[in-house]
Amino acid sequence: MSPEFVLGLVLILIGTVASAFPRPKTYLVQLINLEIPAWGLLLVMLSYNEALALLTFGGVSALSTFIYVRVIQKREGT
Amino acid sequence: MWQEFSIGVLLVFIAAVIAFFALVVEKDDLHRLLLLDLVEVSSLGIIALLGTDLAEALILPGLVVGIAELLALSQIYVIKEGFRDKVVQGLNIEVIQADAPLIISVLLICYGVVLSGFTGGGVAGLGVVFYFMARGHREHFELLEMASGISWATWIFAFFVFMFIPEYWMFALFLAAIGILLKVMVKLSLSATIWGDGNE
Amino acid sequence: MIIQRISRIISNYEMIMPLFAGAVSVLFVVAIFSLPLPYYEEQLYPKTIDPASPLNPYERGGPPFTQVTINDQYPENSPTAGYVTSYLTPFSWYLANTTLYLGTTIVAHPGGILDEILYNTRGLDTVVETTILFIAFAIASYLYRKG
Amino acid sequence: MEMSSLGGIPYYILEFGDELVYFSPYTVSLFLLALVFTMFAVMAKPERQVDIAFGGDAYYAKETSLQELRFRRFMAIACGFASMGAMLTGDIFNFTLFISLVGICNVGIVAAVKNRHVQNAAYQYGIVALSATVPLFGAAALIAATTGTLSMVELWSSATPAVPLVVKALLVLGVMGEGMAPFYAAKAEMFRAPGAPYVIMCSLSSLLIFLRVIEVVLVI
Repeated sequence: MSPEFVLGLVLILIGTVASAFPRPKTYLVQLINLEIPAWGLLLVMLSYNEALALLTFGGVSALSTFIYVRVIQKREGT
Repeated sequence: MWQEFSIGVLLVFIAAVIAFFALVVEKDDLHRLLLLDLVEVSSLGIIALLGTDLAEALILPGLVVGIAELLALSQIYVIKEGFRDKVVQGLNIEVIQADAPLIISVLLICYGVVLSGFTGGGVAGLGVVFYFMARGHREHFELLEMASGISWATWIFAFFVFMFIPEYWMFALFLAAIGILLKVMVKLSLSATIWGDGNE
Repeated sequence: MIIQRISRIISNYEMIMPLFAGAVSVLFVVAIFSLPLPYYEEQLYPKTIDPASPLNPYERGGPPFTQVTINDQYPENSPTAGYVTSYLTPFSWYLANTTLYLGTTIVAHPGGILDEILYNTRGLDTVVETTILFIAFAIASYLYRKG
Repeated sequence: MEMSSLGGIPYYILEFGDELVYFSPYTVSLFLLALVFTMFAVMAKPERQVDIAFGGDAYYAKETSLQELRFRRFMAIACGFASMGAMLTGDIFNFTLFISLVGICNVGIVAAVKNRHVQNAAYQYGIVALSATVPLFGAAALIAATTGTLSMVELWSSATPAVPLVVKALLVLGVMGEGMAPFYAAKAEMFRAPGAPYVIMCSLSSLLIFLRVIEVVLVI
């Protein structure tokens, strides 16, 4: 088992706990914590050499952050 | 391979249990929407553990389904809570006000067209997103929808060429690559246009 | 009496999400106890890594325009299966001959193992996937535009 | 290639590369049902809802905008095609993709109504449908990992190892999540909302995917 595989799985687990129950329970904190399991997944993909899936996942998670930030902005108002 | 798979599946299943448990207790609708992204990580993780080329080809549809449904759901949420007419602030970053977006977008689009295929569409689409977010356009909405329809038709046509006249595989390959480039790019820019609403 | 109360809880549509999520998490707990699942060693489309090749993570083919054997489910249904994998556009051919480190970029051009799976042998998957994208964006843009 | 007696012997197998589309007595009858109801959705004229003002003679017909009508008809037709595909396909991953297409179409049919109450129901259903893709795709990937194939025809034959029971349960639960729409449609009093014929498509498609997943689970 390669180190990035183990690290990725651990990050997925930690990140899931962190963003399932964010400490100051605000939308923004949860959104930022979501990046941790995403990093874990990226490392797992890296250990299997799934480069193209990795790149696409990066692009798609950038897009989903756009969508979330828009909804949160609409909700919190200005 | 065997051991890696079983340990990975164990940890990913535990992550899935935690995420779904959080969904059970959660009462707020927007928090639920955010948790959906978390839940999806565990499903992609299970697919990734397969470790073959097939796994990679299955991850791409999984990703696409997730992002598509997320966009539709976020719009339903905005309508249901009555936030339609609320103004979303544009990005007030100094670089974006200048000529930089034009240059960066042109570079990204060129690189994306060279890449072509799925990844190329993503890169070129990011370029368009960047431009639209900085400038805020909405008048080309119909045009975008039409382009997406045409790319979809190209795609289907290429699929039938592959299946029924496989001698022309190279033609079909190029049609498919161009179709998917257009498609991904259009979809990305569509979401950017929706972002820009209320800017003007 | 208790049946009445249960049915009242179930029929409230706010409750279906927690109920469903609860069912899924219970099922995943059951799945954890039924581990380990056996991993079948002879998978379709196996991965091979050749660090010396310029197409590194995705080296599956031979020289362009020769057919290589792909381990797919029904080889007789896709007579051109090996060609797409070994095809390189002229530009990616140039890149592959020039540098060792652009493998992923090269495979993102038309041709390569993923295009093989996505377009040819498992093309129907991608057709359905594109349609899902199409429908979801139709919903979003309809809701966005409706006056 | 030995065939199980459950779904009947296929009349014909259509080949799309690695993915087979097969016509057995069971799948064909479900397919025809989906086809007939899609034809209804194409041809039917939507009803006009009439509200009677209580305590008087007055009544007024609710107008549904043409745009909404066309959109819901489009969604109903797409849903019909998706369920036809889900009935016929012979590949596990392809099947799960068709199921999630049915789910998103149902969300679209429900969400087209402007009423806020209905929108809330559509949102709740959409969340269930999206989270249901986790057991669905997870089950498909686990089937591929444990047996090394995704084709239902291969899974029938005794050459491949048996699919674990938990994985089958995950698949069924995922389909249940995607086919949850009728609960919400009934609860949100959608059947009294304007443009009713299209809502029938929701119930019908979820019934069909339940019937098909039973066959799939018994056969693999």
